[in-house]
Amino acid sequence: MAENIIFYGSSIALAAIGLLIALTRRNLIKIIIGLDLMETGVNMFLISIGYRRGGTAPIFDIPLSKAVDPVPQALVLTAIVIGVAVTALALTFAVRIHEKYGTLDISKLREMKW
Amino acid sequence: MVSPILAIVIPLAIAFLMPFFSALSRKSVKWVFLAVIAFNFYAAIMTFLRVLSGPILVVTAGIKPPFAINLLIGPLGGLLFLLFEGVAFLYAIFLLKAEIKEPVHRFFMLFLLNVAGATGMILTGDLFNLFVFLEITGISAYGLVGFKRDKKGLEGGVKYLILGSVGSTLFLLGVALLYSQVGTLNMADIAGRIWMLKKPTLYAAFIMFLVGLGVEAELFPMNAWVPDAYEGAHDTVTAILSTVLSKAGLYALIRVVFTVLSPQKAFLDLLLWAGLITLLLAELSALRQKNVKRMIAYSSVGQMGLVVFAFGMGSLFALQAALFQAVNHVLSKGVLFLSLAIMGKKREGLELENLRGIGRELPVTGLLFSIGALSLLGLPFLSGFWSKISLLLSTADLKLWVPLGLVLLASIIEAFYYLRTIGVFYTGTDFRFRETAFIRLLPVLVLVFVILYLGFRPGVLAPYLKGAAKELVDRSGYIGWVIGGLKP
Amino acid sequence: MVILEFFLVLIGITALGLLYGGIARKWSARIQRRYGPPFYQNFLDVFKLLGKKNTKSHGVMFALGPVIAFTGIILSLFFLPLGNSRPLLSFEGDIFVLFYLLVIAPLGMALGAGEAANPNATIGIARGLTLMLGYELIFFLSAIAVMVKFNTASLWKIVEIQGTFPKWNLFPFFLSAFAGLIALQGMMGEKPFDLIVAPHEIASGPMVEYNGKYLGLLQLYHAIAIVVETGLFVNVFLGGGSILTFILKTFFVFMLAVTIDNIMPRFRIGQAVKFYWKYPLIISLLGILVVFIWR
Amino acid sequence: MTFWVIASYFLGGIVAYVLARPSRKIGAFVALLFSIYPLYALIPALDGGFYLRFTVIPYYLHLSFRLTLLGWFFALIAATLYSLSLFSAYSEKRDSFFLLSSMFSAGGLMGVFLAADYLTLFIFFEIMAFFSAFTFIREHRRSALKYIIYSLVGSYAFLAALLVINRSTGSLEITPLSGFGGSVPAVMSLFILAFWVKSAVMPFHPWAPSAYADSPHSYTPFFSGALSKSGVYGLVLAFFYIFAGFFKSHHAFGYIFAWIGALTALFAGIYALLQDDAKKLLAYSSISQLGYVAFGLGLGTSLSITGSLFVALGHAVFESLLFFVIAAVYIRTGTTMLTEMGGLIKKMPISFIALLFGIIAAAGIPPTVGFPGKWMLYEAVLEKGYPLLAGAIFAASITAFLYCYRLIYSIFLGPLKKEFRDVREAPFPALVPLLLLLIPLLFFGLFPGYVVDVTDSILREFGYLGVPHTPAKLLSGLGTFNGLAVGITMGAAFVIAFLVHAVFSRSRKVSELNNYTAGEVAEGVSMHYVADFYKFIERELHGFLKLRVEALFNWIAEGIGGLGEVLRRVYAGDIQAYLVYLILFLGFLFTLYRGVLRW
Repeated sequence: MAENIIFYGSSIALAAIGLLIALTRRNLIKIIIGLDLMETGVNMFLISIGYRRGGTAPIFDIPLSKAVDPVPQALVLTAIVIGVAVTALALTFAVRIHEKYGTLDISKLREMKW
Repeated sequence: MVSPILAIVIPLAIAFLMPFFSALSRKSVKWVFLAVIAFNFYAAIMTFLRVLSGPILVVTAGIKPPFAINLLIGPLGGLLFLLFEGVAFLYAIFLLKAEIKEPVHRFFMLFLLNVAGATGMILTGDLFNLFVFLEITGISAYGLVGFKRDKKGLEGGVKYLILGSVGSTLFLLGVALLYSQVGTLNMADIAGRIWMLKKPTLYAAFIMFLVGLGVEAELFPMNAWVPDAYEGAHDTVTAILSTVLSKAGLYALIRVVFTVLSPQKAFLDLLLWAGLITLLLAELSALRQKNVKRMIAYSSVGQMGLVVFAFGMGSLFALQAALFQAVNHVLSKGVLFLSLAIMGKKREGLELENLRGIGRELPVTGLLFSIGALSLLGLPFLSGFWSKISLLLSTADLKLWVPLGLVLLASIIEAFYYLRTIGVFYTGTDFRFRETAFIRLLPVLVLVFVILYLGFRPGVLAPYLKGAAKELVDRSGYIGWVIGGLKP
Repeated sequence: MVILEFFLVLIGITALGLLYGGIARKWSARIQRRYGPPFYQNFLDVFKLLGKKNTKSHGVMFALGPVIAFTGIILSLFFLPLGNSRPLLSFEGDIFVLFYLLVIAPLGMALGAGEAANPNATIGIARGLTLMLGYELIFFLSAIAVMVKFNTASLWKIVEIQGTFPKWNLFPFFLSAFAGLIALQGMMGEKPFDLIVAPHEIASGPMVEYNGKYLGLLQLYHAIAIVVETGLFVNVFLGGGSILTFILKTFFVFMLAVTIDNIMPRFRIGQAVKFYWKYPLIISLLGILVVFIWR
Repeated sequence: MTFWVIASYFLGGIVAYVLARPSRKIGAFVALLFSIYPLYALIPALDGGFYLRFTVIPYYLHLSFRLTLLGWFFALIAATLYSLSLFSAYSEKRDSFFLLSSMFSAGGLMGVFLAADYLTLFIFFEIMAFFSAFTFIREHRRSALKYIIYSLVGSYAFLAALLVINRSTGSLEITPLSGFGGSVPAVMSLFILAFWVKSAVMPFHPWAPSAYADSPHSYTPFFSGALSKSGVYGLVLAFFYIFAGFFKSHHAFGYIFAWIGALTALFAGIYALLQDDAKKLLAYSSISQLGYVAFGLGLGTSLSITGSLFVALGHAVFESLLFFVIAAVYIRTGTTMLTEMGGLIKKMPISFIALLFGIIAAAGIPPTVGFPGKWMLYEAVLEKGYPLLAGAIFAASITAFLYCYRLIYSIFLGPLKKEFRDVREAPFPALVPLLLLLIPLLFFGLFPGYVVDVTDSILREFGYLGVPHTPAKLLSGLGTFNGLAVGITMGAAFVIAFLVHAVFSRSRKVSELNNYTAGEVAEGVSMHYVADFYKFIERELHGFLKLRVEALFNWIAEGIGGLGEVLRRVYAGDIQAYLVYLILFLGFLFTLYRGVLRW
């Protein structure tokens, strides 16, 4: 497992960067990008869990010990699809918000508070 | 005999066929929608009845768990299943006459997705599957909140979306953490191998789950989206968010903490205090709130806090009380939001001053709203009283005197603002009687009937609550159902 | 026989009261270096008033007021032991009963006076009631010192226990007695506490509208009230004795009050109440303290 | 039977509600029928209490009822007053919802008196509080909310006590607590808070004046006369039954409570003087009377407890009589402000007579029902040798004379206002309670012994000795009081006085304005001395009057509201702020578990 630490670290870092973007940028599009990055980071993390040094693709005709863990890969495929859906919806929101508010500045969206 | 899996599959399938139905006949959409929800309700009833004799295991792809995704419906799942589908069915009836912004079929599509997702969340026995359903529920809910496409709706939707997706990402991270050590995603399987987990991983996973699911379960401080989204959303959407969605999130959290991760004292204490702080903060925020819908939204948050607090106590009795409180919350909040929706049609804006005298104008709706509110704040012989009293009894059993005092304080605050609202509803005399259509009142009437019925016979619920609470406490039993010899 | 005795007491005390009043008028006149009316003037006044043909009434309650006042004072009289020779009804009610019975008479007068729409009357009543907050409390506190010491609330027993001259309560309870005397001054409406009547300000207050036989009845009431009020003080502080000594003692207490009346100016109502809540209150509390130390 | 005593009100409430929608008369009549049944069932039930336990709720909780003598005593008072209040309500043309809520509150009250376990007590206490507030929440939201919040604070404190007791003893049945595990003073304080609030003993009284003033005029007699008795009931139960062991062994507690009661009686009396609203005046008077009750309970001798119960009964009779008169006057004049009335004696003589007897009783003058209780309290405090306490309650009773006179003078005496020239006597149904209440008012004053018979049996249940008495005469170690003797003598004296009055020449009746005011009364000049009646007292006491405990409670309430106002800024509306909370919470959790999370 220890050999994967670099993968773990980088994927978590990527997620953190994404979160940081979502926190600091005011533009809705950028926030969406940040969220995407975060998701990608977590997906990378999932992949790296299943990674084995020197492993090959998990196809049935090779011994199982040689293959990487197939489950995370399946999960990530699903997660990516979901991510796409979220991003698409978010972008729709962005478009609509731009129509209504004339801006994408998220700090302007404070009609409702307290 | 209906397989519970159909309650997920059919709404999902029909949801994507909605444009097709719409093209066929625009009017047919809402009837198709109603039919699907009615089917779900039917499935829920059948499942609930079957669960009485023993839990149901549904295996997909013909492979035995833990190697394939399975559904497992125990007493807890059966109870929530029935509750969700029942409430959704009532909402569907309510929606028959509601004004919905075009395109209507998309609204119903999202609604179906939402119901399917929430159903999936409570039925599934697989952690990643749970994530998928969480996302389905979430995405459809974001869409529903923003569906009005006015400023408030969009604002609420986008806030919900951003927090929600961060939350579910964190949840996924938690799932990944667990998987990295246990190598399985089946909840029962993980629960059986929880000893394999190193302590740091266990705690880290708990943190991720708490924060990730806390967004849906409306725990402070992840619940900030709630008032905004509730206020911005369509009335019925608010109702389903407050009743079904929040309970689904709560279910996920509780399931993960109690069954999957084993209820450590540290976790429970955290739940307890998080729930308590959520309760107090929400009630305090609601106190000076002028917008009634937002006020009820805060109250909803507070009630969720109360339920989480009760779960955090962790005793069998407390869990029963918590579940009972959750059931009552569903009933009351359904009544409140639906009757508020009816009132909203008669007046402009849901500010408190605008609703002056509405109870005289809509006497039945006003009465129903009042009963819902009174049940929530624990008037005896309404079901809310029994859940609150049993909750307090279990608090006292554990000698948690300080939390007990705080819960009572919160109850007083809650009583104040609800009674103020009711008082305003009945202020003034010169109002004409203009009651709304019966079909819109029917769902509220049914809910109030249940409240009253449970108020006089709370005992009918007791065995189910007990079974559900036992399911949560008895982890090995749950593992045994899935891994052991339970025949699918 | 008993009824006859009651009648005798009633008539006798009424006459006594009228006599006291007449003597007091004479006494006041002499202090003020006037000649003054004859000592039997009050009898003449009452007979003249009762016999008047042209009496005006303002309504039922106006007419009933003096009647109730007279009733009340007769009632109180019967519950007051006259020295330790005549218990009358004193065994049927103790000092607390008497305190409350004493209120009936002023209340009746106040009710009657209220029906006449004369603000002077009502102001007088308001003052009188306010003054009650002062003197009643003081008198009660000074009496309760005795009651606590003797462990009885029965006026008759108090009279009996203290016995005759040197064993008067006046000496051991001199603080309480002093406070009681100040209270008595207010109770009888003598200066400096004559705010209720205050002829120069509110035209004799509650009595302003009364005339003819009503005024006559009120005069009778006043006559008995003099004896009952002084008699209460005498019974509590000045020991027992025959009915004759009782009369003498009440006379001296009354003359003392009249003398003070003649040499005092009048308080404003606020001052009067405040006064009572200050020095007499402290004195009576000290009196109670003495009892507790003594025990 | 007990079940039906209670259920009759709830059933009747619903039936009356339904029937009153088409016809008010039928609704009120049906409500009356349903409210008379409990009376009918209760009166013969005097001999022998019983215990009834039936499980309405097939859950782990159940309701149980029993009829104790104490409960019977109060339940009878309450049932009577409620039936009477319906007459007045009928005249007032109250609507169906009023019937429903007032019936439910009466049922709740019955439940309180007949409950056999704490939970039942709590449940019915809540019902009573809520539904009594509902009778006026529509017209007077503020005071109703104030009332309900005070009640809830009390009843939740009671709930907490109930939970502690349940936790320690494992039973919810109302029994004396012996060998109790928890801290008795704390539990007892929590326990009595609800009843303290409900009986409006200071410092928990601020809800009462506004609630009494704003509740429907026909409901206030019941509200003040009977609902407040639930507080007295609870206090009696707490002091002499449940916590009797503690109470007997800790004299200081009783002494302090007696002082609280005495000061309540005094201060409330002073506040009552200064009110311009008749109902507020009576509200403070009611608080003052309950101060006497609390005082007697605090003293804790059999004489004082009897006195307290007697005052409670007396208060129920005369205070509700007074409120009924106000209701009757309000029906005709449309106001309860003292400054707006006057001279009504000529128009409403029956009401006047009722009010006259009412104030005589309220001032505690014998031979009315107001006196024997007070007399016993004086004797008791003297027996105990607490002269200062005696002085305090005596001062309180002087204030009673003051406000009583003001009440009757302002409404019925003085010049008649022009706008009331055509006022008639109140309608007959509104007079029914007045006339009926005069009977106990005089009867129990003349024959206090009949009440003491009952209180003696109650005291014996609690292990106290009775008070020696005959039907008319009460005896204490210190003195005697013979109600009948006072009554007969008074009658005789009245005959004498009246004869003196009657023998002499008849008087001529003139207008009340034809008086000694130096000539004509100018048009539009009021000769009614009503506003600032006791201005001098107000002037002398203004420093003291500024100290208001209500300000403290309001400050707390404002503080909680302000806290909410500040805290809800957390929901700032800014999504990035929300994200920051989430991150901070994550960070907090990681720091919380930093010890465990070391890889």
